[in-house]
Amino acid sequence: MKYGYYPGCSLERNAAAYNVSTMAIAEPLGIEFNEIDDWNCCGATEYTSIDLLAAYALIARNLALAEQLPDNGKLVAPCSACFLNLTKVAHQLEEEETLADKVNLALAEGKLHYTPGSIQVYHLLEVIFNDVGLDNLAKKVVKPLKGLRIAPYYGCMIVRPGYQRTFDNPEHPTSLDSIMNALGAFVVDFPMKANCCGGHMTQISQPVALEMLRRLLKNAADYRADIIVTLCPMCQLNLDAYQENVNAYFKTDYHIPTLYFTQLIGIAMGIPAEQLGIGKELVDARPALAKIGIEVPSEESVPEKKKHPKESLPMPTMSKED
Amino acid sequence: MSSTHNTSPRAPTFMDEVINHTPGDNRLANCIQCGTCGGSCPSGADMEHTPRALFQMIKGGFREMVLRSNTPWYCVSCYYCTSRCPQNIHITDVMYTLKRMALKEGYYRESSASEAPAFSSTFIDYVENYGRSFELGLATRYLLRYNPMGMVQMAGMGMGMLRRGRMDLIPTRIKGINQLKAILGKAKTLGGEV
Amino acid sequence: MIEPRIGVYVCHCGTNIAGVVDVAEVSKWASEHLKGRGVVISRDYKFMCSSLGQELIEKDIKEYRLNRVVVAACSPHLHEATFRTATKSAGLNPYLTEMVSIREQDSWVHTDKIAATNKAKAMISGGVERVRYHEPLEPLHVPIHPATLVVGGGIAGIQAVLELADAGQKVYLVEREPSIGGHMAQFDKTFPTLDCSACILTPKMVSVGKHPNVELFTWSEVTNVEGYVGNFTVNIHKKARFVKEDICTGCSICQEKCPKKVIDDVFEAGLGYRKAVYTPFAQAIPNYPVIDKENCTYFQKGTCRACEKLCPTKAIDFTQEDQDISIQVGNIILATGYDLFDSRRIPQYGYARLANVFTSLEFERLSNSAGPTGGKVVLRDGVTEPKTVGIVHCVGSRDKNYNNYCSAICCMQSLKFAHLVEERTGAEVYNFYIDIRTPAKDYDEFYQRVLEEGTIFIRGKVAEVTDAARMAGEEGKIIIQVEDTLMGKQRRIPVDMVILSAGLEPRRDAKAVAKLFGISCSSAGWVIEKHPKLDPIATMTDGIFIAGCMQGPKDIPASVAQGAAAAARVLGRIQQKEIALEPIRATVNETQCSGCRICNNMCPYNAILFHEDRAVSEVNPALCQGCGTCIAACPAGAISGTGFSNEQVMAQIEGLLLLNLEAEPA
Amino acid sequence: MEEQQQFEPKIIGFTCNWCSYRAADLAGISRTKYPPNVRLIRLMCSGRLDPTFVFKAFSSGADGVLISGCHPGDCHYVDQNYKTMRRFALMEKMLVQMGFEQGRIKLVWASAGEGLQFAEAVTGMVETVRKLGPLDWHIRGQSNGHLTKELLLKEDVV
Repeated sequence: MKYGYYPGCSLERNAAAYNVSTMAIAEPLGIEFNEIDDWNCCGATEYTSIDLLAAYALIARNLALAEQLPDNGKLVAPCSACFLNLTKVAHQLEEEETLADKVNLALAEGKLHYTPGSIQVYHLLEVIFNDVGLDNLAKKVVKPLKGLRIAPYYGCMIVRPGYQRTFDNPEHPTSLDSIMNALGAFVVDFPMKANCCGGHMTQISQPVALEMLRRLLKNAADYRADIIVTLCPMCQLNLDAYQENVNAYFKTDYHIPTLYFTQLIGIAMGIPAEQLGIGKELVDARPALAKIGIEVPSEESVPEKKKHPKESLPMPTMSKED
Repeated sequence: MSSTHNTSPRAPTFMDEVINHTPGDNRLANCIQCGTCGGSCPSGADMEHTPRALFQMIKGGFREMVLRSNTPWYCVSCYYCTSRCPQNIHITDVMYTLKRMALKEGYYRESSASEAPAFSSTFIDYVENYGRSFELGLATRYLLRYNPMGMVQMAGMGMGMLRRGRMDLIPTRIKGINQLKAILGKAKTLGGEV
Repeated sequence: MIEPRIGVYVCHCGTNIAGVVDVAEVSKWASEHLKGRGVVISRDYKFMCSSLGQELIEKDIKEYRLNRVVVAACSPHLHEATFRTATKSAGLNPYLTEMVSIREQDSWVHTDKIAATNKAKAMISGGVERVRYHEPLEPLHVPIHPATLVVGGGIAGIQAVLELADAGQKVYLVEREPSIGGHMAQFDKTFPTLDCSACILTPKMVSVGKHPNVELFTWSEVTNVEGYVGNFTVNIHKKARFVKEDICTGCSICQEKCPKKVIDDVFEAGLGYRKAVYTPFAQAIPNYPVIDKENCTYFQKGTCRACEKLCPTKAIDFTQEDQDISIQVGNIILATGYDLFDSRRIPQYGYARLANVFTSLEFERLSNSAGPTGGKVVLRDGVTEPKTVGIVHCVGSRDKNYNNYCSAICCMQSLKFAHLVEERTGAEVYNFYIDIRTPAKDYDEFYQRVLEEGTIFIRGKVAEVTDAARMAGEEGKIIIQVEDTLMGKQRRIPVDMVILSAGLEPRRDAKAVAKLFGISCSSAGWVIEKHPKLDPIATMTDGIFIAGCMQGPKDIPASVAQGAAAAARVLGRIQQKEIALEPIRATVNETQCSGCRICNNMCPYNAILFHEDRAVSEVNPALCQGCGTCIAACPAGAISGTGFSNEQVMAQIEGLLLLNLEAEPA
Repeated sequence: MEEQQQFEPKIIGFTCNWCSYRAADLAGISRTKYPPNVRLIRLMCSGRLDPTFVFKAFSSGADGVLISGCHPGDCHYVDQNYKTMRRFALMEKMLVQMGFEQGRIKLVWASAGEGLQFAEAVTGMVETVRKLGPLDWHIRGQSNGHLTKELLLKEDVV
């Protein structure tokens, strides 16, 4: 499986752990990444707030460069914000001729051109869930994450709003859940799995941002999660680096490590922790990871299934989904 | 714009303007004021006006009231409103449009989120000069410039990040920075209407 | 061909046509440019379909000795009959009239007045050329079989059945479930009067059950329909009940003794249990049970037979087999009802994830004195009474992500729920709505009453229902997050129970059913009426009528009215004993027929027979439906079709393209 | 080029009585707009469409012919529209061989509920034929039915 690869700025430094772990698992999973040469920042959520066409041109430069790659138009971004920006612009340029023309006018200044419709943008999660597949993943597991209670955290932008495709339910996604199940972990039914981490709100209004993080941490704690697993540098940064600020601000005492899903896949595949950038997180993940292999008492592992009294009424199941 | 709105013969209203500056068929005219957006918004509780209220003001042509509001700046682009809206209005994109308009017309300065644009521009300064961003160095530079107290609060975290090699002090610069500058320069001359 | 003397009549339809098409100009143009084509007189008039308009035509026919009439107005599907009658009463054969639809096909769909006016001219020119080749015809009269088939035993179907049966006519009623009663039988109270649903429905069910003129087929489905208005042949597939209907006394011992308990997804809406041998509810009609093969231990494992052993009258018969019964009817009334929107499709509302989120139908059973809790309004644990309840409106309705339409009944239903909760538990009740819609007799008065009872109304479409507690007071509760749009503030309301007022949807198999009966439904799946306002209970297929929710979401009074209306229409038909059909049929000109037999297997009705002796084909007019496929197929051009002859179509083509004129209209 | 844009094609449309004609009615009732270039002829069934009708339309000056009926499987006369489908394939092939461009003849299925879809199909076809330009049957006649550049470039053609 060959893909064009757009790491994005975060993966260069603060989310380097995400990058190394992705690279570490790619090869054994039969994924070949071809990094866009001299890619530039996607503009995050900031550029569009200032100048629309500049923002779109900024992103389109990456698409134009990706178009030159020999990867049949499949471009992968591990960062949800980058993924959203790329897929959104790719989609809207295809949808609106006038917009595409203007953007190409700008690109021409740099001797570049993007053919609308030539690039499909994928998030890393989508690639591992759909292209690698759970079965192949399970085959590679040598160290099942038995005993770990994991809160799968999708955040936004990857499942919403689904510009080129919707690959998972925007309200109740399950792909990451099933990946973690495949690794042998116990996945808690994390209600806030698709809520927002606050994004750049930390820079705009600390109280607002910290409250949004507190909700997530509280919810994860309520479900007694050992680890929050993420697939976005921004989510990881906020939950990990700002956890202390949350505790300070709200007089709480959360210590929930936040890891990238690629790191946990790596561990399950038996790749040494240091090769997965574990240890770079501010909230130390080692105590939690130490639980791997410890048998969890069964009633512990299924706290949601309380014995119903005999008067109780039947409970509908999600399965009947059409 | 696939919106039938701007085909009408009458003089363009504030709403037409917002619609014409937003890519895609944003369907703003179809709002039924149900409040799904305001209810779904993770930062909705802190907004001066809920998105729904803002849309009604837009329809009413209350330009200043809208562009002074902190609402667009408190949008975290989580797209809950957009994917839940029963009228399929592209609310998040409309928020971006309102930010751009507020900046252009200087109203943001009166908004209680007046620092937000400063953050955005600090951010894009880097992007335009290096082709890459580095949110942490950025955060520090931004905080030093606009919010030294915040810097103090952040110090502990900053050290932690530095120690773990997760924080740059200078961003990497892309090779094609001049090419990028040329592209962005041109783009800025092409005007806001899409 | 006798010299055509044609009258052209251009309708203004108020401003509907005149607002876009210059009718005066069109009529003037027709009299000038089509004079050479036989147009003797051309007029425009405000409402051609009005009695004055019709008299105008009749007067002209006599005065100007017209022998052809062209009316440029609305769609022939609306007023062809009207103008044919007018022509007839002036002593002219009604089939010498031609309608040109310059409203539906011109003024209503175009904005450019000049282009629209020119198009109207071309269309009239086409009509004039066509009408020249019209020939006087006599309608075909087919006898109406007096029996009627009603499909669906809900309140709409029941009403239709009783109207027909009480009028002394034979009715067959086919119901898919083991008992008639439909959704109404699941309810406890009905809005706005709050009278007990069972009390008003069961008497009707009983009279259906014992009516001498009604033949009831439950646990059955229609699998095939052939023929046409007046004479349909219908095949009914009757699933084996494994209970001898003639012996069973309905003592229900079998149900008590059956060891196999199953969740009842149909009548109890998944909130209660039934046995493998069951009648859906106590007052079921017919009251003898069915054995559901998929769940019966004997059918699955080959042992048990408890019911058989314990049945006092030995009515259980495991050897029973499905039957196919063929019946003859003259008319069919469809009343197959609706399905409830599946709330699982909106995960953020928590249904099937959060135990105490209920659907409206679940709550109907919960509040029903004959339901699983005996009418006690309690949480999913079966014992705890809720202290606060949130009722969510518009679940799956008025939402482009699910269904665009308003489901019409949810507002009143939610108000009813609010009242019932208040009455049964004294709990604090919240209603979350976008708009309160109470537009019928005594409906808004009921809203007033619920307001007085203290229900809290919050205007806002609920954003999400979650158990993720955020602050004190939310722990252990379900939180409804919503914007109170009248305050412009985001609110989180912690409650014990949530009721989702789920919308109404067409039956999952609506399209298949429509196809089976040769009618069409909208892309959503609601059946399309003959006319949305003037003929809501008829369909485009003659002899097939509709009633109740299958035509669109509606409440009980409206469903009853439609059932009765459909029955009245059918009774009228039966009384006339026969019906006049369009005389559109194909005929073979034997002298031209080469006997190639190409046409023979073109006909879906096997109406074309081949005479070996004379080596020619012949069309049986009784079987022919007039589609004209054989005409198009005949290489010798030996087959001609009344009403749509080659001459007529060819002439219309020339007319539409104004070949009949020297010059194009200015 | 400009003249091309000003060219208003004439299109003859054949509909069946049960689905597509009622789709046209519905388009009217719901005031769905489409260009006035199409003039409809009602048949009882699209199966009634005699191929000679199509040739007649072209030879009488139509620039395009639209054929519409019930969706396959929904035919009011059981399955006659399948015959239409086959006939259409033949006609199209034949016309192309005669030098007609693709798109001058179009088959559209429209149920009685699809007023919007019908209007969109008409709009689409008008645009296609507008781009193709006039049919100019008589000119084709001169060139044995085959359209040549020279002929198209003639003043009197465009």
